[in-house]
Amino acid sequence: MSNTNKDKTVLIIDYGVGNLLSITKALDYLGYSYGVSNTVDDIVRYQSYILPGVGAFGEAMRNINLLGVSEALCQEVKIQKKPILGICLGMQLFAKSSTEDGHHQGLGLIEGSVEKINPGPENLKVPHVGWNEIIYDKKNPLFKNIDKNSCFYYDHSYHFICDSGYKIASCIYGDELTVAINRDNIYGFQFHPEKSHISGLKLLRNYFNHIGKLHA
Amino acid sequence: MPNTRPSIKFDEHGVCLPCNYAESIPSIDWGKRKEQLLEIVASYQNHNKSKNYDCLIGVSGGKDSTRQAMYVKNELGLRPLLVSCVQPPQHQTVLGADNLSNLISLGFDTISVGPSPTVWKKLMWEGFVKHGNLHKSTEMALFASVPKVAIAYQIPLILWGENPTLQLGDAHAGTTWNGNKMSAGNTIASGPSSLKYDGLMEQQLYWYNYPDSFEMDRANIQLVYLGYFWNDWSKINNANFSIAHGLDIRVDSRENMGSLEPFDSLDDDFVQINQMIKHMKFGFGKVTEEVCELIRTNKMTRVEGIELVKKYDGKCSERYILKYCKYMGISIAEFWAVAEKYRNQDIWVKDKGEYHLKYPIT
Amino acid sequence: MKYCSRCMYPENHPLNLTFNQDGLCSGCVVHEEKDEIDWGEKENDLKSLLNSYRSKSHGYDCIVPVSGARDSYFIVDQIKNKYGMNPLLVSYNKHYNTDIGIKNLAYLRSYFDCDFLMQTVSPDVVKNITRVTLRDMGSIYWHCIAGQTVFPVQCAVRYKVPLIIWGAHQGIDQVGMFSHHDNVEMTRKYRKEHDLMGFEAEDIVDTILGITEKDVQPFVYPNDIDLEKVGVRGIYLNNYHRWDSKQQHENMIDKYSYKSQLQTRTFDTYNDIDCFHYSNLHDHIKYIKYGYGKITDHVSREIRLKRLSREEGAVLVKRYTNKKPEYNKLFLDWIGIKESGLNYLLDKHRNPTAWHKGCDNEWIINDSIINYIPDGYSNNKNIDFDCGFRITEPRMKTLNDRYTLIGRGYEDE
Amino acid sequence: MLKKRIIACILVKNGLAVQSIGFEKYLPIGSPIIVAEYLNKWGVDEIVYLDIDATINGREPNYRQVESVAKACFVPLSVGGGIKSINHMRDLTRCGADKIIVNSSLFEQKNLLMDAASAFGSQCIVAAVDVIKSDNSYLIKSNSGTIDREESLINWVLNLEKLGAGEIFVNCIHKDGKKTGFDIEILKEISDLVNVPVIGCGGMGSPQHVVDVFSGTDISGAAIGNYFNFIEHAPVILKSYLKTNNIDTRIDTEYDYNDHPRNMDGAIVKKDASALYELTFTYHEPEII
Repeated sequence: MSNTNKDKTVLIIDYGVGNLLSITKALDYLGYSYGVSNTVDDIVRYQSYILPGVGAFGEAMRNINLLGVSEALCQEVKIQKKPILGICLGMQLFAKSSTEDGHHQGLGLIEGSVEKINPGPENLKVPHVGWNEIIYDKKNPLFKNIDKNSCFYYDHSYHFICDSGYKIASCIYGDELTVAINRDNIYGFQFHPEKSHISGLKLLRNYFNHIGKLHA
Repeated sequence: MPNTRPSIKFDEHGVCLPCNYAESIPSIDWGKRKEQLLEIVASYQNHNKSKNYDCLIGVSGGKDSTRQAMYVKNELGLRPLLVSCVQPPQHQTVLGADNLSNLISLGFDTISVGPSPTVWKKLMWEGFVKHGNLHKSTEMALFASVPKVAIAYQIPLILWGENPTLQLGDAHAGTTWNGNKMSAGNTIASGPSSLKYDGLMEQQLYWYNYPDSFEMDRANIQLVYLGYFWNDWSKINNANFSIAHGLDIRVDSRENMGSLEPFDSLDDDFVQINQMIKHMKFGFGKVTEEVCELIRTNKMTRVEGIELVKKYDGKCSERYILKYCKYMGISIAEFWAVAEKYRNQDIWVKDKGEYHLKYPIT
Repeated sequence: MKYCSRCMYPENHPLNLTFNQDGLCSGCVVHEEKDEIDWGEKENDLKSLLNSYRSKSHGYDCIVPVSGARDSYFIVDQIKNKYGMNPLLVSYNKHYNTDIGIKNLAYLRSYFDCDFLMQTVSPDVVKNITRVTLRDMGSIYWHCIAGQTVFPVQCAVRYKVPLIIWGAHQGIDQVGMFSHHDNVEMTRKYRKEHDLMGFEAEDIVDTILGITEKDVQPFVYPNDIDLEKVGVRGIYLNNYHRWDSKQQHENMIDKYSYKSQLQTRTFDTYNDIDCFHYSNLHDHIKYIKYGYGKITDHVSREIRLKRLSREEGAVLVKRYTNKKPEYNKLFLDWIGIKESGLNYLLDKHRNPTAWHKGCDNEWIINDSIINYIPDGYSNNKNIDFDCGFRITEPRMKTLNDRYTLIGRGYEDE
Repeated sequence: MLKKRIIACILVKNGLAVQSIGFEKYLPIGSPIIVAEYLNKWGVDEIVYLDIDATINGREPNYRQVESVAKACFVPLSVGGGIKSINHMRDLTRCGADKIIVNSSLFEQKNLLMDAASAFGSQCIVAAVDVIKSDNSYLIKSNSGTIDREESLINWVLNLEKLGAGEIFVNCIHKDGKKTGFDIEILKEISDLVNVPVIGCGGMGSPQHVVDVFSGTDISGAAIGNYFNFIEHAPVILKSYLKTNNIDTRIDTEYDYNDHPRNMDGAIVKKDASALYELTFTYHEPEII
């Protein structure tokens, strides 16, 4: 990654958890340039972020705190209003707290908490693994050209509980789960758009078009 | 040109349409016409679903199609797909194959369409027996195969060379560039069913059935006659151009060919026979047509023309007839029995065992 | 190098091989099915499949790709005469046509009496593409294979004839990629990986040699939507018929005067005689790349069909593998490349599984099946193991020794 | 609604994608990367890459190949074969594996599954078990069918769930490559037993077999190996057949075979002449994302 034009590109925050290759190759496919880093310098320099994540909440927050980047990241996002996209665990980290394996503090970017999926009376299998249809507001530009029956890929045991004002999409798995959130410049997807084939790539394209317009 | 030519029209002064057209040529603004042509070409590109070809050209590899293809590629800057309806191997001539090969080597992608040999032969026989025309079915395939391919490839624009009306006096096609009335021409309009063939199924006639106008419209097919836009389109110009680009021509006498020039219908040795039968039917043949064009373009006097017509018109070497008989599997006697049925007794008289025209041109 | 314990194939076969515990290659294992399958039952499967594609009123029942060799006569004879289908015959003009191939094709059209379509791509474009494929894959044959495998599919889409009928699936016949029971069909995936060496038409657009997207369109596979809308399927006859190319060709010689011809680098006088280079330069290139040639394919085939012993096969491999290819000059003149240039380009594609460099920078073959010929066989000049491939009387005494792009192909008596 | 998953298996032996028949006969398909590229294009829901001779040859996973395969797929990729440690798993994750499949090493290292689940989360760990039916009882084998295991199948599977497996992948050796359909009996028993998703593998020979297994059991995904190599668009044609049989799978491709007539086996047959003719006047340009 060259040092030029970094402000035009997105920074993938590498905090030692998860499969960065899935994200980078999706961005390669769509033709976006990106950086991968975990330093405060880079966080300040880049103009938008992707917070990926697969794994356990506790370990993820521990890694982020060890890297000492959470403060800088929250600063850039909250004050500078730089767009950030959290994917799967990355989205859950936006919450204030999680009950996964005990109790953990999150980044607190969005009021909410992360709790285990309730198997309910149907005795649903947990984790929620596989392709599930998505319910969203047709007018939301993020879902442009995405059919209403489109499916996205999920792989999670915990889910995000927040004010319905932040919810932009949900899916039915026993209860209605919040699977996409947005507050100002903060976006989160519980599913993996980078693993959701055509619909996922379209969604990422829409996301970049959207933030591109908002921050032009 | 005599009034026996089917669908010819003369004006109040007794001058035929092609002669009138020939006289009007000097006053045409050719630059403007070329612009018009490019506009037409451009206007069909939004219906064109091909990722590489701009248009189709029906070719045989002969003098006209060679020049046409080169004009479209080099002068218009287009990338055409050539479509060549080829005779079955037994019917095809070596010259025809070589010339198509030569044309392709000048830098063109080509689709050769070869309809079933047996059906081809059977239809040709029906045409000969029922209409005294060996090429009725052949022409159907020649003209139908190009729009068939155009529809299949979703390439709407077909560029033909000459408007048959302007060059030959056929009034159907009109006097514009627009060739969409082509199927109304007398041979093709009737379709293969007019041959009243026996024992052939519809599915064997795929390449003979000209698409109907409904289908042509749905596919947005547009036929354009390049001759309308082109000031130096003529047989002799085309021949000189093409010979200079590798065209191989007949080595045979005028007497044998029934033709003044050795560069026509190189892909088909039975054309000479057809011209001979035409001569028997209407009293004029290939040479009459050739001298007419020369006279119109002031390259020959009427007197010289008449001399040539008397000498060569309707002539055909026994060799070609033999070849045809062999192809058809008939004897020479059988051939003449059919051919003589088409001699128009109103215009021919038999004298000392030989036929003469009652009213030769003077 | 590991070799199959029955046929002559080495483990670096470009279509890949697996070996079982007995050292038998997957090609031989799958070949054994030929003697176990109830072919009558298979034929019934084929008949019911063909019946479901018959046109009721108009149009073609199927597309059959043809050339002037390679079982074309046999396939058309089966489909048209035995099963009564109405096929549209289609052919990609490979440019390197021999006289005998042009004639075989012309007579095929005449004998079998079907409608026929041929695509000829502009020689300028074909030459330019071949420059790229020589450089990038060491192949003079990419355009032929790409054209042969795509023009029928394009025709299926364009003329809305969903069924394409091919002869033998090379993956089954050579290396046992599939069982005959898999009834494997044509896929774009197989074409890309095995026919096109991983390079699709879109991949050979080249700014240095000036190949545009438009140039490569004749080689581009129809898109998935078009394939689906029409429902294009390509089936292989060798899944339904006990495939024996030699016997099939001999039937065609007897029935329809199919013409055979002696070849330089193999004893097979039937296959690929329509091309000046397939069994010459193209085969020599295969040797340069993998250390073995067509002769190994043909010997392996005949061993599996029990017409040759392994030892006899090895002698034949030795006899033909290093024969100098003929007609190279035709190709070099056609494309405008010097012999030194050709060798330079080809050396880039020598496969390290087959070749290494010696101390004088010369190429040395790592191993060859020839090294394993038992004593007493290799020197026995009296043994002639040609398997009885026949050479027919040519229609004409002299054959044209130049490429024929388009030829009449018919000879008046 | 959560969709049933159609999972494609790429079995890799000696770096080569192969067909497997009964865990003993292997036929060479070709490059796993090209297989993955097309499975992805053909809209499978998940790709399982199993290196079947890594363990028996004492090899580590082929990281470079996994990375190339991962680059070809935009659906989840699960990787198994030769994985013996958390480090192997971490390296595979870095190479683009979304989920890790463990099997043989679980018999030797009793803590491996638990450690893996806590390091990567249960959702990332798939426990696979190779089952063979013999005299009406089900036995476990490991190391690509070369070692017989003593453990009772039911206890073993319950144990896998307890130790943190996020999914259980059941491969039936006696069905492998047989084209006679899935072993519905054992797949039903296992999926009724555990509360994590179960994937059934082995025996797919026609689209109807997938209908049968989803109708007869509660498994979450059907894993298919050989069959997807046989015909063009195989997964799409399968999914459209499932749809007509009211089994809900994700269909995301621009082509779906929904308006094609089919024969008794679920294979597509020719459309009627007028439908084909109408296509003459239509045009379909694939969407560019």
